[in-house]
Amino acid sequence: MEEIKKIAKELLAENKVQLIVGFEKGSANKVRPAFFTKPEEIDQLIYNEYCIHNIALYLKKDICQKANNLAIIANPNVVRSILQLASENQIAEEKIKIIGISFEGKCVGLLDFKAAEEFSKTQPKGIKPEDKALIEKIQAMPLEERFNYWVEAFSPCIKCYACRASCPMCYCGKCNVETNNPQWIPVAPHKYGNLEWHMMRAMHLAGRCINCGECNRSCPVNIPLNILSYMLSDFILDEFDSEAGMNAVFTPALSVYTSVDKENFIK
Amino acid sequence: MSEFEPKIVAFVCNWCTYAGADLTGTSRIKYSANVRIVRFPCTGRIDYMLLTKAFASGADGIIVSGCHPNDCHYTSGNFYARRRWMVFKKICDFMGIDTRRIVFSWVSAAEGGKWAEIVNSTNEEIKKLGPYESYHKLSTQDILA
Amino acid sequence: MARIGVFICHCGENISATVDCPKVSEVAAKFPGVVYSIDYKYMCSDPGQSMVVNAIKEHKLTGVVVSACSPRMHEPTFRRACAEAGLNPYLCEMANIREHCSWVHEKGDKTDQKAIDVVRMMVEKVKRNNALMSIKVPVTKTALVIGGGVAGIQAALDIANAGHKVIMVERDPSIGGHMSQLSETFPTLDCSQCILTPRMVEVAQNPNIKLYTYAEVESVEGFVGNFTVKIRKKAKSVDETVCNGCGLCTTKCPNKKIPNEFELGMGKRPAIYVPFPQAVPNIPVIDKINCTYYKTGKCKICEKVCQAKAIRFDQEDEIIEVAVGAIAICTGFDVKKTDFFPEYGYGKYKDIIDGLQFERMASASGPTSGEMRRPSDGQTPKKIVFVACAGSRDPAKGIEYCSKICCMYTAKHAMLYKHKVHDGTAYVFYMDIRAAGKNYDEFTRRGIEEDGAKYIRGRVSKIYERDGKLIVVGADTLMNAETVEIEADMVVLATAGVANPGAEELAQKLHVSYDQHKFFSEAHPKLKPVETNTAGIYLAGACQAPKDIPESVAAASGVAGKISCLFANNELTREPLIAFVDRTAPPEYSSCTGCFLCQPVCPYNAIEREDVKDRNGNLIKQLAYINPGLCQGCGTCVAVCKSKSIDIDGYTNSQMYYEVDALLNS
Amino acid sequence: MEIINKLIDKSSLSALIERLNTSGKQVYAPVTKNGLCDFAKVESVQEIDFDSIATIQSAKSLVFPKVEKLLSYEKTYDDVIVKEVDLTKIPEVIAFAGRPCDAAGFIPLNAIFTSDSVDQIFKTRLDKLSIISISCKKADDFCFCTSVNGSPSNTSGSDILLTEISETTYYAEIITEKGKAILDAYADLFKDSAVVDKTPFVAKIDKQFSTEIINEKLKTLFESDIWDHQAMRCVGCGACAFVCPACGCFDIQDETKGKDGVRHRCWDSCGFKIFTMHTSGHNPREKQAQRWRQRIFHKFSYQPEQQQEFGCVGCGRCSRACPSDMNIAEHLKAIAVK
Repeated sequence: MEEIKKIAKELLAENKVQLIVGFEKGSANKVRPAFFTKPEEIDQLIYNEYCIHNIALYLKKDICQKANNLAIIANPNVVRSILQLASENQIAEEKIKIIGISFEGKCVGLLDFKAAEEFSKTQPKGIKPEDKALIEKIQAMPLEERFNYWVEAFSPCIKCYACRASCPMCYCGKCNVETNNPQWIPVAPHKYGNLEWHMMRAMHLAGRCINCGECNRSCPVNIPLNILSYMLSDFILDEFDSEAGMNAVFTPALSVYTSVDKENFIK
Repeated sequence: MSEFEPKIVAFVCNWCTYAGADLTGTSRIKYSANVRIVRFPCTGRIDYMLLTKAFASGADGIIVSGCHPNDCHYTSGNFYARRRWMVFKKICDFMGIDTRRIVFSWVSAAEGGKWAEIVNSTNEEIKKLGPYESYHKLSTQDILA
Repeated sequence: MARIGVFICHCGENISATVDCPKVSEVAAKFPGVVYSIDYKYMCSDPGQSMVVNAIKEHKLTGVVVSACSPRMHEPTFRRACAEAGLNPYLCEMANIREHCSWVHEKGDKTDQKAIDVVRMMVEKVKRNNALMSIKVPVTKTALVIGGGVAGIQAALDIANAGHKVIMVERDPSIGGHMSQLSETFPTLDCSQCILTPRMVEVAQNPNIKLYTYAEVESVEGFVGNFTVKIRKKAKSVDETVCNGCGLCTTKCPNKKIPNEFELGMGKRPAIYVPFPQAVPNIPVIDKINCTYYKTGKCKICEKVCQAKAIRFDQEDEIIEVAVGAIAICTGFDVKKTDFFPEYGYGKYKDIIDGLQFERMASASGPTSGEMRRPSDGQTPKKIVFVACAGSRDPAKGIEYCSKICCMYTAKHAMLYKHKVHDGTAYVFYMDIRAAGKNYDEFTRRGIEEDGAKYIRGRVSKIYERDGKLIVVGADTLMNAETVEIEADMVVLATAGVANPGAEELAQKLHVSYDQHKFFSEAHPKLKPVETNTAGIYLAGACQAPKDIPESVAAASGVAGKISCLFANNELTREPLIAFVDRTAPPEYSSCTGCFLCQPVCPYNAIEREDVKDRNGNLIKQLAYINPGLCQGCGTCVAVCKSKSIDIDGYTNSQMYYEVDALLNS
Repeated sequence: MEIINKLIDKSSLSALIERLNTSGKQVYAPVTKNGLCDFAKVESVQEIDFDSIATIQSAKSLVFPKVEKLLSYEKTYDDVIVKEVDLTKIPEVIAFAGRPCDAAGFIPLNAIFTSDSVDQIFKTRLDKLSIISISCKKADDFCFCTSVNGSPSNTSGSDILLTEISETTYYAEIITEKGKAILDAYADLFKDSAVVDKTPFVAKIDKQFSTEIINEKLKTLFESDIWDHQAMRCVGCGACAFVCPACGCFDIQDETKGKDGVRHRCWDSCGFKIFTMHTSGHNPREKQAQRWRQRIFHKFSYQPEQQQEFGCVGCGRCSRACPSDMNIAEHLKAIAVK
């Protein structure tokens, strides 16, 4: 904690960055993302086990886009997001300083992309046992039951798009659901519109999701959205040996192929 | 009541399967009339969202077909498509969408006979499965009275 | 509002015997947007086409659906008819009710219904067709030939003789390539240099060919018909315009102990040198790394002796920019060196040489003046072993492919040896004899039957030295895999042909694809063997895969033919069915996010990065830009684009969506 | 109408719910499922969660559902046949056991839908809705009703307000004619009562600012940098608007299946970038800060000016739902002292 503050303060004091993205105390017992531009503000900076928001999200928002250089307090999820964003041409290494923090909360200092890659590989994966259990439970259901499970699971969805808004990988200026000629995805939050929306989103994150679980955390109606991506990430790792968020130069699984990809399902 | 006649949509590439289906015609090989063919330049162009759209539009079964590996007119479109289908099939399975109703195949411009077989076997399979009511119902319940 | 005309063809009875055409026409007339619908016996006939033309004019049609045979058959016909009537040809679609309907289904309601559905789907599609203009691209009628081996020479001469300009770039100081190193050539045993050097001279003298030797391609930009190429002309330290090729400098150079690359290390050369006597151009270059002056600042003997005053120690590399319309890649191949093989001593035995070295040894102009003398002591080898497939067809350690030329040249080597050392014995270890080619099998048979080469079918497991002899241990698989041990004086390994070092780098500069062995990839293995996936860039010779001389020359002439066809037009006309990225007003400029995940999926490298800048030149956004000169219209990028920022004319998202949507309406 | 004071035993609620159901009315009440408390259709009192401070979503979906059919149509060869929604099919609904802030929320919502032209579908739904609320015994850090003219036992908006005054008894205020109709129908379940001071029985919520001050401050703050500052961490989702009882913005979507089509009304949010996006690509509210400013101005300046209602009831749902902890009360307080 003190180390993080020290690094952050120095970066601002020595004018190495204009902005630091981190956390501060929030309302009630919450923490919240916060932005620091002066060394004296760093006293407000906190980092604890509740700081799970994937603040890499803000790298694509106005505040960070305006800054010429910035630093970010980065747990492994944030680091992986940054690497993935970099691989998708969304963030330049020279603009960003990464203050790395392990899942246990240990500060590992400033990371360049190379060090971030190493760090990312040493850190455990985000999938929680209960998520795995839920995936297996769903996979064990008969077809019709699985379908009904998801239709029901999505039925509280109000299409507030908090899942999209808080996902660092959902940086499209114009989301597919906003494309209206043709209107691929029904906008209405009825059962069909919800199913198509969440399926489309899972497909768009396939091979790119770094499994931070932010979609699930942000969802005001607690839909287990994260397991869609988790399941696909697992599959893609198994089938294609491809994993997002590990390298700053990376082509996601669906933009490459190998001549030996499985085709036992093709007649 | 008359026998259930499935509605099958085939998404095919222009260079192999569409030409293969042309050959089926010139060879006068008969197959089920339940299939409707949609022509694309390449399997690489086929958007997975069109597949769910087809189900929503009343299809009971879908055939997606293109050039065999290494035969792609554009060299690699079918390879990207193959991966996309794998992932799409996985997510469909997981979400309870009936992937028995989606048949992927490679049919070359020389395989007129194979095209007829693919259509006929798909037709038989879908007849056994019956109409895809759960998806049709889901996709129309908020639109049709 | 759409005003669509539907034209149902009976195709004589081909369609009407099975499909109730009048009924289809009647139903189609009631589709929303259809203002005219008619059926007719032969739509493709003159009167049929006139019906289309007249209906377009009379009913002010905005789109046409011809429901007849396959569009692969008559789409051009009806598009022309539309154009004749003043309707954009791309506002015409065909509904296939013959090959996909009447010919494959029984007569009945189901078949009629299918025909109706297919027409409806195409009506919905054509409503959303865009009027398109075919794409015209100007053509610069100059070709760039990269590599001056036999393939490059052939391609350059053929293109030049067709009346087009050619720029040839060769990395070495002379053109000629590997063929100039060869002694004799199979299956005729004529002298390689005798047939090659006249062609080299022809290149130098052809007024249409501009030759840059000791030069490399630095960068390539642009697209078919319009490439801009930067060439790095390496400093020769000799003024080519002044040098008369007298060669005095090369004889006076005090530093003569440099291993000669042309002789594959078996001979020596001075620091200022021409690679071989028949070099084209006959201009020496100074090897800066070994030159005494460049190393110590003292010497300059060459400068003193040069009467033409051609030595330029201060010469620097020069970058030349040229505009070309087509590029032929003829960069050739390399062979694996003997130090690749641990079981054969990692190159530590001097008397184990590779095939190319043997060529030099057998060459009259070579280091031994064509006499068989082994490198270690200059003795004539009395027993010689040739090992075929040294590295080739060896997925475990070497290379899985067959290097193709080794069977033939090994037979040739055995014969050449026997012609020169009459009392010697030549053994050949081989896996299979692959001699498929005109007069090839006859040639190898001659080697065995007339010249007495001893062929042993089996592989060599080990070679080691004992008492000044090379012990070759192998198995004879035709003799129950008995172990064979031969005490040889010299061993020649037919090492695998591999891609040229630098091939990968060149491929990246040219944006052409290459295989896992770094050989350049052809656009289609059967139907486009000399094209690459990048329009306007072609392949000839062994840069594509190991090839012999006739194959390389044939491919080179093929390339020249392709390029001449391209240059026969002042501009290229292309189907406008290509992909494009959307554009909107600032501040978005486009819905494209610049993630460039579309870039790797494009088989044609048609997707470029476009910088959107403000008035002060600051970068606002990076967008994908699809080069219309390169896009071939596969549409893979369209399906990959998450924000639906890419669309493709002819198969737009809207067209395909509503075509599928129309399914339900029956 | 003058408020009628009654008592009702807790034990009678069961009968009330059952009898409301049998009379053909649909009863919606807070129900906790999978750890999530929201309004759901109930048939017995056991299903109801009386303990939650507030449901995740407000009760507004009872009159303004997240998606609703406005009309349907059929395309013919050269015409479109429009079919209006049958208003007589809209059911009678009871919103039961919601909070006073839920009830209060219908007032600004009603203003949006009926102040100039009257939205018949909305009006019919609201007319057929009766609201039986329960005063709040507890509040959390996000509640701020007292700062926006409400209170934990506020009667406005409710037809009947229940306040728990003992282990066994609710004090029932019958506020409107609709409330009286319920009382009359189930008079046997109610007992007479004197006026009861509710204060000791409800939560204490400190007043942090006043709507008047906010309204006054906003007059000078349009160009202020406070919006940039406050909206910095806003992620731009619509969670706040969608859980808000007073947010009434909607999007119109036509959906078709072949020749049949339907016009849907779905919730929309001024927090979305696309909300004001023009076809040209120009966006008058380009930055998230401008969208956040719009949200506050609409609720505390435009709506009071045009419809004489503040668009906020202090339920705190937006703050609870926000993925980045945008706390509206905290931000309003900052505006009040600016």
